[in-house]
Amino acid sequence: MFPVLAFLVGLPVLAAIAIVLIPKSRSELLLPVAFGLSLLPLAVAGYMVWTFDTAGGFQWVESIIWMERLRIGWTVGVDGISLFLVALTAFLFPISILASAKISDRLRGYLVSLFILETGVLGVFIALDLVLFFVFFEIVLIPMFFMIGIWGSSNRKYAAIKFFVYTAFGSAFLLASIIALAVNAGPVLQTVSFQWNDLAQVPMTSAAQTWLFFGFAIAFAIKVPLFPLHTWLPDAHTEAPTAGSVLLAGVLLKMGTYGFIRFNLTLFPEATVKYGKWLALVAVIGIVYAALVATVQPDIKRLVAYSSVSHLGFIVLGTFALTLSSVQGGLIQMVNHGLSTGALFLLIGMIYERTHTRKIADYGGLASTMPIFSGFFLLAVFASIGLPGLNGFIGEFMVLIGSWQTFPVLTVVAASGVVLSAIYVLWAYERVFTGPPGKANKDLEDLNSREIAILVPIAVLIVFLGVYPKPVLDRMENDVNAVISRIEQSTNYERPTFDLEGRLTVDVGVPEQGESPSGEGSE
Amino acid sequence: MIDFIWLVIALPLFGAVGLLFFGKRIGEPNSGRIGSALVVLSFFIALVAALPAFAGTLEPENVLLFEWLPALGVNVSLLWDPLSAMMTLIVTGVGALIHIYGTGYMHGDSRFPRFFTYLNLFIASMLILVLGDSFATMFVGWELVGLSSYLLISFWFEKPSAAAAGKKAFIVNRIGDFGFLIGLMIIFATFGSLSYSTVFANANILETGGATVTAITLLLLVGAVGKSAQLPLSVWLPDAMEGPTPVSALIHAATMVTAGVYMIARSAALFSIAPVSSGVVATVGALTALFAAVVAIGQRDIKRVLAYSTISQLGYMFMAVGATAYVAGVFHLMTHAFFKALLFLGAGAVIHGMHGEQDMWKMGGLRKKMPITFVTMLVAWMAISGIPPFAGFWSKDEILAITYGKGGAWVVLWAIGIVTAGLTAFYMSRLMFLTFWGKPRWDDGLEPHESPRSMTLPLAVLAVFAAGAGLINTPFRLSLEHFLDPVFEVIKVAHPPEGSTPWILAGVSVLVALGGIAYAYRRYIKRALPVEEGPRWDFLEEGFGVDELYGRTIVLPGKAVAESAAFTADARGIDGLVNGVGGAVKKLADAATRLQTGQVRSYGTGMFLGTVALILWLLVRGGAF
Amino acid sequence: MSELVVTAGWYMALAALLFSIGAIGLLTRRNALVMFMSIELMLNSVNLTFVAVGKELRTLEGQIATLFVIVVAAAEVTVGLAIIVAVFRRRETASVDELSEMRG
Amino acid sequence: MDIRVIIFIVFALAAVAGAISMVLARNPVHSAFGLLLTMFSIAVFYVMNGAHFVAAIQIMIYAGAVMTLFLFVIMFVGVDTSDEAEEHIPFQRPMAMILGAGLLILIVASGIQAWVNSRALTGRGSLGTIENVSDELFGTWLLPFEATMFLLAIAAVGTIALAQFAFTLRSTDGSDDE
Repeated sequence: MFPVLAFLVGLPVLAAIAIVLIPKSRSELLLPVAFGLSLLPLAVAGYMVWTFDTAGGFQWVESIIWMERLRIGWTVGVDGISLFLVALTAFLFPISILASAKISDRLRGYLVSLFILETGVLGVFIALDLVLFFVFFEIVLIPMFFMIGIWGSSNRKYAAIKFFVYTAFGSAFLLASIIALAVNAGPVLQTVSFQWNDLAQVPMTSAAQTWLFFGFAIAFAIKVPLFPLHTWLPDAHTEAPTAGSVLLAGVLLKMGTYGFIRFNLTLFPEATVKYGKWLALVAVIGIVYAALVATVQPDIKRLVAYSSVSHLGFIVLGTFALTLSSVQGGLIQMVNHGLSTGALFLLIGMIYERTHTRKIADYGGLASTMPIFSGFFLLAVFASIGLPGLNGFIGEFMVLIGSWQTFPVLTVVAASGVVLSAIYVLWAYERVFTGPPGKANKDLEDLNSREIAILVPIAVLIVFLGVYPKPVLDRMENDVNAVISRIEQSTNYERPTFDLEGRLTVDVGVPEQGESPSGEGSE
Repeated sequence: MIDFIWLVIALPLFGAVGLLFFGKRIGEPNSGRIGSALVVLSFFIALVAALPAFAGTLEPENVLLFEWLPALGVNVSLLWDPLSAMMTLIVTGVGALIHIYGTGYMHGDSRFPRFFTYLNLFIASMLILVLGDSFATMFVGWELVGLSSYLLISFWFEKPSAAAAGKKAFIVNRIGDFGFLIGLMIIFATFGSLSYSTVFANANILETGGATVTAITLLLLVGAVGKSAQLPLSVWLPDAMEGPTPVSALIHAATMVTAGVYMIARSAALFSIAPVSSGVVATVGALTALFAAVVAIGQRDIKRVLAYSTISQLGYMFMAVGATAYVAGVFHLMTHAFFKALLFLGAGAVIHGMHGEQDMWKMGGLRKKMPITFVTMLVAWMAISGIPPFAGFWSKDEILAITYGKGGAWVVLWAIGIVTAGLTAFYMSRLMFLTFWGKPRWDDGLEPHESPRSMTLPLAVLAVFAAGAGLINTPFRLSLEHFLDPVFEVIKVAHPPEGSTPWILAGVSVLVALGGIAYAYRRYIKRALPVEEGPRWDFLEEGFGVDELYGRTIVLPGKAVAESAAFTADARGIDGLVNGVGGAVKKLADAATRLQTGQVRSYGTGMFLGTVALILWLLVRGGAF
Repeated sequence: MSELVVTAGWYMALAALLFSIGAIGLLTRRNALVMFMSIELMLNSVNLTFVAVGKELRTLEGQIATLFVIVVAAAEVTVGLAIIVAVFRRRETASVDELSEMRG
Repeated sequence: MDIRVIIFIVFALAAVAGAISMVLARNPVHSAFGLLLTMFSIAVFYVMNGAHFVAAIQIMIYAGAVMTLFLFVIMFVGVDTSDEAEEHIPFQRPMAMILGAGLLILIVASGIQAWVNSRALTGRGSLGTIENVSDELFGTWLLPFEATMFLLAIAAVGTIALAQFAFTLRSTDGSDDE
């Protein structure tokens, strides 16, 4: 079988090499070539989405053990949980490259960083070997560090170092936990193994689960980021170049939420059931707190950054609520947040190129001078606050409806985020776009065709996923079900049932929640 | 059989999308015409689909369009029953008229096509709201009409007040949606489904008056209160008048704001077994009706009078559905849609004719300048004041009669209703007298003129309905009730008391209304115009300072909390801690660099020190000492 | 009274003494050349133990090790002295105390 | 008394004397001669232990080549005794003394310890003739031997490079940071 995933991850590396090989005298070719090459992984990802078997399970699995004694190797695969994160990654990179047309300083290095970043992110989402996962997890740090540190704005060094140290701090916990996990499972497996498949079958004592659960959780919580570990994000976002912000919000943060589902939920079911509520609590605090903080931010990029923290809280809440709808909602919210927040950062980048300011107070009345821009902005803004018909609603709605049964109080508090998000977003929109245009903003040019071309694909997806999310949800459903079923099998946790279940006289029309439809759940 | 009903939504949606992209190219008159034509078309499709309902042979039918959220069992599917049919007809019918009116009213606006984009979007959203067959789709429509409302209120966004009003409307609505959303969570947790058919068919399993159903209905009420601008979330509607007048007529009078009533009527199966919630609904309605009617008296802006009047009338509807008189509530919803749309459009015509003047104290004597507007307004005035046989009389009296008929504490609500009826007659008369009678008080050089045909035609049509629509549900002939029978067949709907009581009650309310009109006549026509100025009137004009109260008690403290969170807790607290840790590490490192003297012999000393220590340790460990 | 015989222990004691003297020299002298000589002395003392113990254990490996040490020491001296010369050319001194740019 | 004891005592005294004089001598040339004396003594010990080849190498490489190199560099650098006048790193000398003494005691202690605890091994004992040593060196230890070739080559290249760079750097940077 053709190694699709190796090909997918290898393509950006090849692209980076190709970029290096372009002679200095032909540097005008850099961007077009990079853009063209970045479409290749997208094509592969598109093929994967198209041919993905909705029955679920890992597909396109490749497994080559490299160190037999430690069972470390190239083991990769994609299931319904990672499929759309892979697709989102492949989708956002061409867009980021297009959005970088104004970068002139060390463009070659910039593009190489982007491609290495893409390899790292794709690798994180497909790795089924914990060491491999960790390697990719760390690879991502380096290009991002340079993107913020070299191509960022005024306070970039501080932000880059903060970003790096924060995440490296989390990674230390991750590495220690991975090793402890493998060693701990050694006696049962009769060998040390870093294979996800092996480890997922090993029963663990609750003490071990607790320690490892929190070890993984700290690393992922920093990446997500969860309150109170979030302060690197606003700085990183504010200082990063546009593409950096887009990718940071779009895919890098998802590595944390993905990690929660892939590792915490699957490997430590007992601890998940026991301690999930604490993470949900932190997530909900984050939702409200970050929304409040966002309200009064004077810098538009910081505002969006805080809104990210708030939105990601929903994902984590849904993940630990452990119902089909909530986990699935969290998962699709990852994609949706990537699109809508990505679009917002792109838009902010475009206006920054024109005005060279990010201060909300410096804007005003842009809707009259830049109608197309404001139209796109409005779309992205409403997608991000979860307006039905746009993608943001799907995830938020599923998470909230699904989480109520597990965490009623937390969910109510989380739902107040719906109000708060409307407040900060619309207030910012009001200050930036409405009113009479100020002197400085009178002669701004509206978006040119390149910029529109960047935004249209995102806008189309935003609307499409909002109206017809079924293709996406179908591909996720069985694997999400499998994750929850695993937890049910290995702990005394049971999916909440409905108050009136069994007494209803009219069919409810919901797929049976107790069992996974395809029987995928168990081995 | 009625699969084609999706066209009703699709046509205006198509219009919205098409006009969004090509509106500018299509240009001024045509984009309006296309927008209007699509809504007219969708009205006629709805009419065809509703024919069986008129014949009484309509079986409620679900039309599945596509699956939406399988995990929640939510589909995009439509429910076509008499209630949704009636709402669809009102929305598309009144909507079509207002579209046509808009082509005249918005003439010359630089963003003329965009206006129709938004209007079409609104119609589509409102139809999703009323046609959806589950709470989820209703919620979708619910939010989407909020979006259209936001876009249309702040249509003239260069005006800071308009932009602020749009934002306020959306946010206040979202507060209501918050309650609605939690209601949905409980519904799903209880029934495992959000679709009407499952929920309502199983509602009887729930304990009557039990905690679950009470919680669900109260939370739904929060949503309804937000959307229908009832107390305490009424503050957004008067500000919403910043939008163009057709918008006020369509969204903030005839259709969107009645969504709350529709929702409660739709959820009748739940509300009818939650007596506490129903009581709350009725009380909220009655208090809002009275409050808004009082405030309306103090308004100088013609549109704000109507805005408060709308709030007040919505209060009546809440009273009705709270009294489990769902048919009466929906009936009043319908008549109100006609006469209030008419009033707004008339007011719009006046404003249009007065070149944007909205202050009634600067009008007067307009009846000769705008005869058509005047006559149609006259009809609406009679209708809202409850003078038989105009539409408002029948619907309002049915509500009052039912409320009275329930006895007990409900009589208090009835009394409030009667007082409100008198106040309504008074402030509407005040509006009419100040605008159309008396001497002209226009600004110099103003030449009021009658509006173009495109504006007067909808006025005339609406006037016909405002006059006659009440006849569909009179004590003599309960057509509407029979029409809606299939919807409420399993629910105990309250009816007016039997015998002569209703006639006496009707007499009382007519008398009160006439009294209101008479007092207004004396105050504003017979004598010299009174001076309505001073702090008390200002207080009244500001709606008893509710806005300011919220500003002081919620907005400002909220902002202070947010600021302390952002600039103290986050920047200094959490980030301070983070940077503190970083700083401490750096200090430690600085201290450690002191050891790095650069003197190679010092390093040597350290090395040998280590060697000695190591050997010592090994020896001790080896048991040498 | 037993006959006095030179055993490996004697050599080791001597080597220890030489090693310590070398260490003291390394720490007290600041002339880079003398420090180098001290290092050579220490290396030699270790070589002595290799050879002596190798004889005691009846193996040639001690001698082989000594040969390697000599080779490495020769290489080290070459490079080290070249560095001293290079430094001296710039700084006109062979005192290591003057060379403290790497202090923190 | 065994002649070997006498030889040992004589040359041990010579070695220690050479070492101490190397450390104490102000003049680096004297130090070098002290070291030379020690190396000769050690070569004698090699012979006493049957390591004839190593002894020869010791004389040729150390006493010959290395010490010559040292003297050559001393001549180049110049005999500078002034900077040895006072110690300015605090406690450096006492520390050095204590450490030297401590090292001596501990090494001896551990030597005794090892001697007492280990049992004697019987190896392939043979004389360190050139033949024997080369058998071993080119047999068992061929690979490390080859590796030293790289080491020496690198050292040679490094030395040449240092000599080169020292000239180029001198012309560009004359600053004195001290």
